Amino acid sequence: MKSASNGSGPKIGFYICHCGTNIAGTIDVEAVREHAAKLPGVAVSKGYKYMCSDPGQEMIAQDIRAQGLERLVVAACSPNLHEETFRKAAAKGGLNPFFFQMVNIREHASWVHEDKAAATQKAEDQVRAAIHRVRFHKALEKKRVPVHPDVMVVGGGIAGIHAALTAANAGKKVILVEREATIGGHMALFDKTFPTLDCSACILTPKMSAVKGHPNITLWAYSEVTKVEGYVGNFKVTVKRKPRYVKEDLCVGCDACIDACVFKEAKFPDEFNQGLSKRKPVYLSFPQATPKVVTIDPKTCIQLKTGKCKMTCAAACDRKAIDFGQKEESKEVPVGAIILTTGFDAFDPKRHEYYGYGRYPNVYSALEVERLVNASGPTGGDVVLRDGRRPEAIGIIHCVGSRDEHTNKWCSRVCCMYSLKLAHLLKERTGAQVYNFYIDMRTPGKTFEEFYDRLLKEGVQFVRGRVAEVNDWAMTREEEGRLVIRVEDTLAGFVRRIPVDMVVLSQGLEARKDALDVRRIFNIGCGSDGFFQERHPKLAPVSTFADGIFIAGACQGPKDIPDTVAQAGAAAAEALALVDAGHVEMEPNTSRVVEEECSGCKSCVPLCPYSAITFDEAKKKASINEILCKGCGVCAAACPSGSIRQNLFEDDEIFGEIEGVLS
Amino acid sequence: MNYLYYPGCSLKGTGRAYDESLKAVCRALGITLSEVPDWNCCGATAYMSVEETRAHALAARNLSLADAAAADKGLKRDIIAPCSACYLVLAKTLHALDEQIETRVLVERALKAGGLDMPKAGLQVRHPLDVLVNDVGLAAISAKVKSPLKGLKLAPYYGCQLVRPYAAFDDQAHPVTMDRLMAASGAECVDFPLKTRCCGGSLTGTVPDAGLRLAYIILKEAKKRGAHAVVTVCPLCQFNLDGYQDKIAAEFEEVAMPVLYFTQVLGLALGLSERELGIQRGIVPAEPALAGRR
Amino acid sequence: MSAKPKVGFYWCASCGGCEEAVVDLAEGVLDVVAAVDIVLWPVAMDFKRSDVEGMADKSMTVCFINGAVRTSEQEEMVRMLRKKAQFVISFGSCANSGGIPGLANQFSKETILKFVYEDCPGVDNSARTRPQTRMKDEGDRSLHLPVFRDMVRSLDQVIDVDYYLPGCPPTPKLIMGGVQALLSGKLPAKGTVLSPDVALCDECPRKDSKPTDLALTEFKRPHLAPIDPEKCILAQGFLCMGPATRSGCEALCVKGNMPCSGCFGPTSKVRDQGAKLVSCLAGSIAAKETPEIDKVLSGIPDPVGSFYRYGLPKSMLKRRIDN
Amino acid sequence: MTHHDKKGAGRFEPRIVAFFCNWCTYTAADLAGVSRLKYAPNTRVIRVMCSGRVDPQFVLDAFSRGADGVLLGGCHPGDCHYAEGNYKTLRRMRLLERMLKDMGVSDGRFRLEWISGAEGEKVKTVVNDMVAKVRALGPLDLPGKFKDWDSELEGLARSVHASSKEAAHVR
Repeated sequence: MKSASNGSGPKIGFYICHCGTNIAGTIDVEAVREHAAKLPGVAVSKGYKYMCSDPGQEMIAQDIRAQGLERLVVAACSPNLHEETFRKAAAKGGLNPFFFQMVNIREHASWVHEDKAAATQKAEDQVRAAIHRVRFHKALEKKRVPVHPDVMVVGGGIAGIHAALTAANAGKKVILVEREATIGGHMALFDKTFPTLDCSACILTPKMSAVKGHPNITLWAYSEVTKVEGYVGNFKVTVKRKPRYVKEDLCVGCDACIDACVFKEAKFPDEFNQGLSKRKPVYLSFPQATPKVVTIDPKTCIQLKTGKCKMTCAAACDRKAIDFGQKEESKEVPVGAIILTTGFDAFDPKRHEYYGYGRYPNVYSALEVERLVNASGPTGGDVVLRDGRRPEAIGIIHCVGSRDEHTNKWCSRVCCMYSLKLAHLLKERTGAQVYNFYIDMRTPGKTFEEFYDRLLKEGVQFVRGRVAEVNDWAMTREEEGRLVIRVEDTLAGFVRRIPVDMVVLSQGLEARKDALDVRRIFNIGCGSDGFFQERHPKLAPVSTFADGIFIAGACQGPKDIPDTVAQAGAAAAEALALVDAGHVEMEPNTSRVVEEECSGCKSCVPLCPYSAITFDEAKKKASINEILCKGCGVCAAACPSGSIRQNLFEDDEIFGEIEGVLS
Repeated sequence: MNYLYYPGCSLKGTGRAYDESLKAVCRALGITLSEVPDWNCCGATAYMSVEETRAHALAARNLSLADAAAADKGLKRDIIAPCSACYLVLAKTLHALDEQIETRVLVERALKAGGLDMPKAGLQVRHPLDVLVNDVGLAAISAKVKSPLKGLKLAPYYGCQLVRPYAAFDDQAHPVTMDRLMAASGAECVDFPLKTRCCGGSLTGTVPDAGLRLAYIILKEAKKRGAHAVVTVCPLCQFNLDGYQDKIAAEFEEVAMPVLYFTQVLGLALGLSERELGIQRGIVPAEPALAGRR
Repeated sequence: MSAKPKVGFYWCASCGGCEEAVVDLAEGVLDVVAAVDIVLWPVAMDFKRSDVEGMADKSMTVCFINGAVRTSEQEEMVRMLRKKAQFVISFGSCANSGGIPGLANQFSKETILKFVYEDCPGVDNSARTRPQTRMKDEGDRSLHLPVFRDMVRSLDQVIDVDYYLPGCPPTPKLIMGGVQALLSGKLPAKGTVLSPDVALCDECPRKDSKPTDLALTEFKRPHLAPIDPEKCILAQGFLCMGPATRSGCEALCVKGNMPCSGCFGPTSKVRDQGAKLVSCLAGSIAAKETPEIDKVLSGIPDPVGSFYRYGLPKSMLKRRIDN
Repeated sequence: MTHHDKKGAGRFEPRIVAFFCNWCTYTAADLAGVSRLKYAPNTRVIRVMCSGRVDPQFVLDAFSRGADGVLLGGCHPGDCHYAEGNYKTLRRMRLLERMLKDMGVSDGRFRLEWISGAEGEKVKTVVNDMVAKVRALGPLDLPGKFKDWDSELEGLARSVHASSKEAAHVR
């Protein structure tokens, strides 16, 4: 398999991966190998079934040593997957890891083309480009930069709580930032959790108080991240702390101010109870709110709106905690790693007009029902409809805003199970006839199917079919005054009209409405579904394309509590691995100014988004701070005299690639 | 604002009141309609299921003429088709020409034989409801309302073809555009779950038992919900619901429910006369329901 | 025969300014003349083609050739001179990269001839006569005219060149520098441009007045607005090619309160001066949205003429492609 | 790279050099691969960290070396991994496009597209669309044109060469 080096310049080793049949099935790997063997400078040209395997890497390392290879080119999968692997193989053989270039012939060729000849041609062209380019490579070193040991967690739902506690228990200082007045997230709304039916509050609230009491955790609730600067290991995060108009360190959440509020009756929709009850302008979201500090809502408080209130609340506070003069604060903190656990938004069922949510009072969203069946909810767990009646028949409609071309295409993963849970609770509380309308039952978790089986035995009705509409048009006497669910029962094979008193819409999960803004702040990506994009769906599920920023929970995609907690643990472990290492190695693709060539024209200076380029007034030349440079290369492209070089992307290297690909 | 206008056969016959009221409303709102010269039958609902390609060619002739007229007179390339059947058929042909290469080739050949060009990309078929709400805008219309129809309760009835299958400007199952337009006219729309249910279509002619029953269901429900009149966007719906009420009375019960075009209601609110709007053409007289509401 | 080095000067498609530049050496020219034998200088002395043909190969020490190559005569002469000379110095912008004549590469040969002999206002040629390469008069004598080639070429696109003297024209200082290097035998690497390999801003007297962030909102043209004689010209919104142009002229134009128009060509690290100017200038404007960007850029009415004023034949595309 | 006509009587297969930014478009192309989308095999991808690294010289060089089209893919405006590198790309490329037009390179041979890391599907549609459009324009073949243009020099090169025994410097 060896061919003599046929040309001057550095000795190049070329390797092509078959990737089983992933590459070899579409690309004639032998032809590519032969083509490469004939190119100038190529001393070794070999193929192997799995280049990334140990034997594959070992082969490279041995060849480097035995043949004195000076450059390495591997044609395999995406460099985003295995560039690091082969750099290490090069280093193992004693070669500077940056004397290496990777060619992507799997994601960019064998997987996307069917015409074998054309795919092979493409592979040969791209291989030639890399071989041309690699000759210009220079030996480089990764810089080591110390890492700040603190960790920030953004989002205080169950994912954020678990991640924060895990990192804090490992001895790290953690800052937990939560947008709402209290941590707890969606889980705090639930009565029971599927499939074990354990009480949500019973398992969540101890963790919430553990956060509050943990010496290593700083909890910033009612706060939002507004800016993230820096880079892996050395972020500088700006957090906006919204005014609660209550001094957090003085308030004990005693409710005296709430009782004393000039509004004798609660008048404003209570967000925590999904608007099913009312609250006052000064409020505590729920009894276990953490931190247990009241909040004054500036939109409804008379004093904050008009400045003309008797301020009975302030008078009632013996700790003098109420402070109407409180201002928004901005804090800047350095951290080494960031974990994003910002959760999800429930699908707004108003978007499905034909289910009548918002038009018919007895059509409920699932989140409303979670509060309605909750012992600490607006009715104390008593299922009373908006019109005061108790339901005798209840229809639960699955997949509202899920698996739907018009809204969200994905399965929201949790709705089947929470619908079963709600069916169980509603039947238990009301004795009503409960129908579940489903497209497919998806119960693939531990003991989930058993729970479904239990519901079937409990006498809950299951109708397979996507509900066409819900309306109040009665065709028979039985339907008078009720809601009618019209559905094609696909198992029975006919269209049914089922009159019920209450409809529950099992809303799907979607990305937060501001996910796009948030991801810009953190410089990570979103998938086409709007959820945060993980670095790799299988191998890096909690990492992102921004090093040092991790994601966990439903902000990455719909998932249930067990999966969320598992991911949060994983994200915490990744963050710990990063900060515990004490330093990070930076990709050396930074730019530099060749001083003697620089005319000092300053064209590059304003282009750098990281202010890494400064103009040295003494030398009258530009200079680049390597630590601040993130390696985009925009300055190198702009330098009108060609005096800026970007490592790994030098002009000669790219021109070499262009020449190679077209020669 | 100027648009191409494709009236179709109904508006020249049974639906004359729709033609009169639409033109009157457009005049009042400063919209110019230029009738497509030498237009022909759209093919209606039946032809497409009998001979699809020829039906497309038939409809494409209208599109071609419209496009040529637009180019000639420098008009906006939007065709207003008030009849739901015309609207759907023309839109379907536009889609077919865009998406089905075989149809495109055959239709192009047919047009060429007739000395016509293919309609160019960007030509649109629009329903007047869409144009009024989305181009003119509710705010502009509200500003021109002279006599709001206070206390007039309407059952908004959209029929089937306006929003299905394309749903170009409203929800397929629960459209609301007309509800909003009627609200802008000062009238009140009752919650009407049957707004897209079948009016009987051509069954009133072919299988009268079935057709009349379907029309009756709609009328009865409108009455039950307290509507003074049904308001519609389609000449066939209007005809079925309005024209057979004597038979419905004989077969089921007396409903006495006037059936108006949305353009007539809007015209009244804009201060136009009943005569201009063809109110008198209704078989079930609408005048009693309208009396004192302006 | 003296042992003094033999020197030749020749011109192709050029304005004659380069010849003037030699004369501009002033007293310096006497030193040169004293040090060398001028064996060819058609602009100043009477030399015939046959004189060149008669020279032995490599008998000339050095030949300075200015002007771009457009006609067959120019091509033939430079090919011959290449053989007769040990060193060929490409002299001035036109020889180096096509210069102003090179802008003709934006048009086809037919377009040019048609304009010059038919369409140009002031031409009276109702017979549409065009010059022919060969004709006979009544006396049966034949007259040859050179062929007008399809495009303009730089000297090094026709023959091998040893060194380049940049500029339109090269400055006396640079010429003297080049001559002295040759006479002293202290020669740089072949292919070197005999001028500092750093951009003009380096020696620009207004360098300090250039702000770090230009954030230009418009481009102005020098004949339409006054230029502040103190401040960086680019910062005032006038197209100045200084950042992408090799230095060595000592900022002559800037000192005359005119922007640099790029005659020295790019530095050695740049392969296409125009492309680099596009990259650098576009980076200096403030706009972010396409319409705004286009509005600012509309202040550059002729990008090709501006960015390739002296170098279209040497650009990567070489001439307008009609595809 | 084999030339388009190497396949014999087959249709013209354009050669498109694609500069993809690592964070968005390159990742999107990876995603297209993972999703096994199928698209035209005519692009040759050159990876850069940011579309802002793409020097207009690269685009011209690609054309001059035989590309029939050049595609530049970056992150959507506002989404650049490097804050705003793509705005710089946009400005440069607007000016470059004008210059290309003046130089007679047809519209459609150079294309700038914003393709986010999630838009694997867009890689497919953009590549297919561009290949179809460039195919319709036909080959650009600058290396071939350069050769044709220089054919007018062959006569004198030969005759002057022949006039001497010694011709070391003549091209």
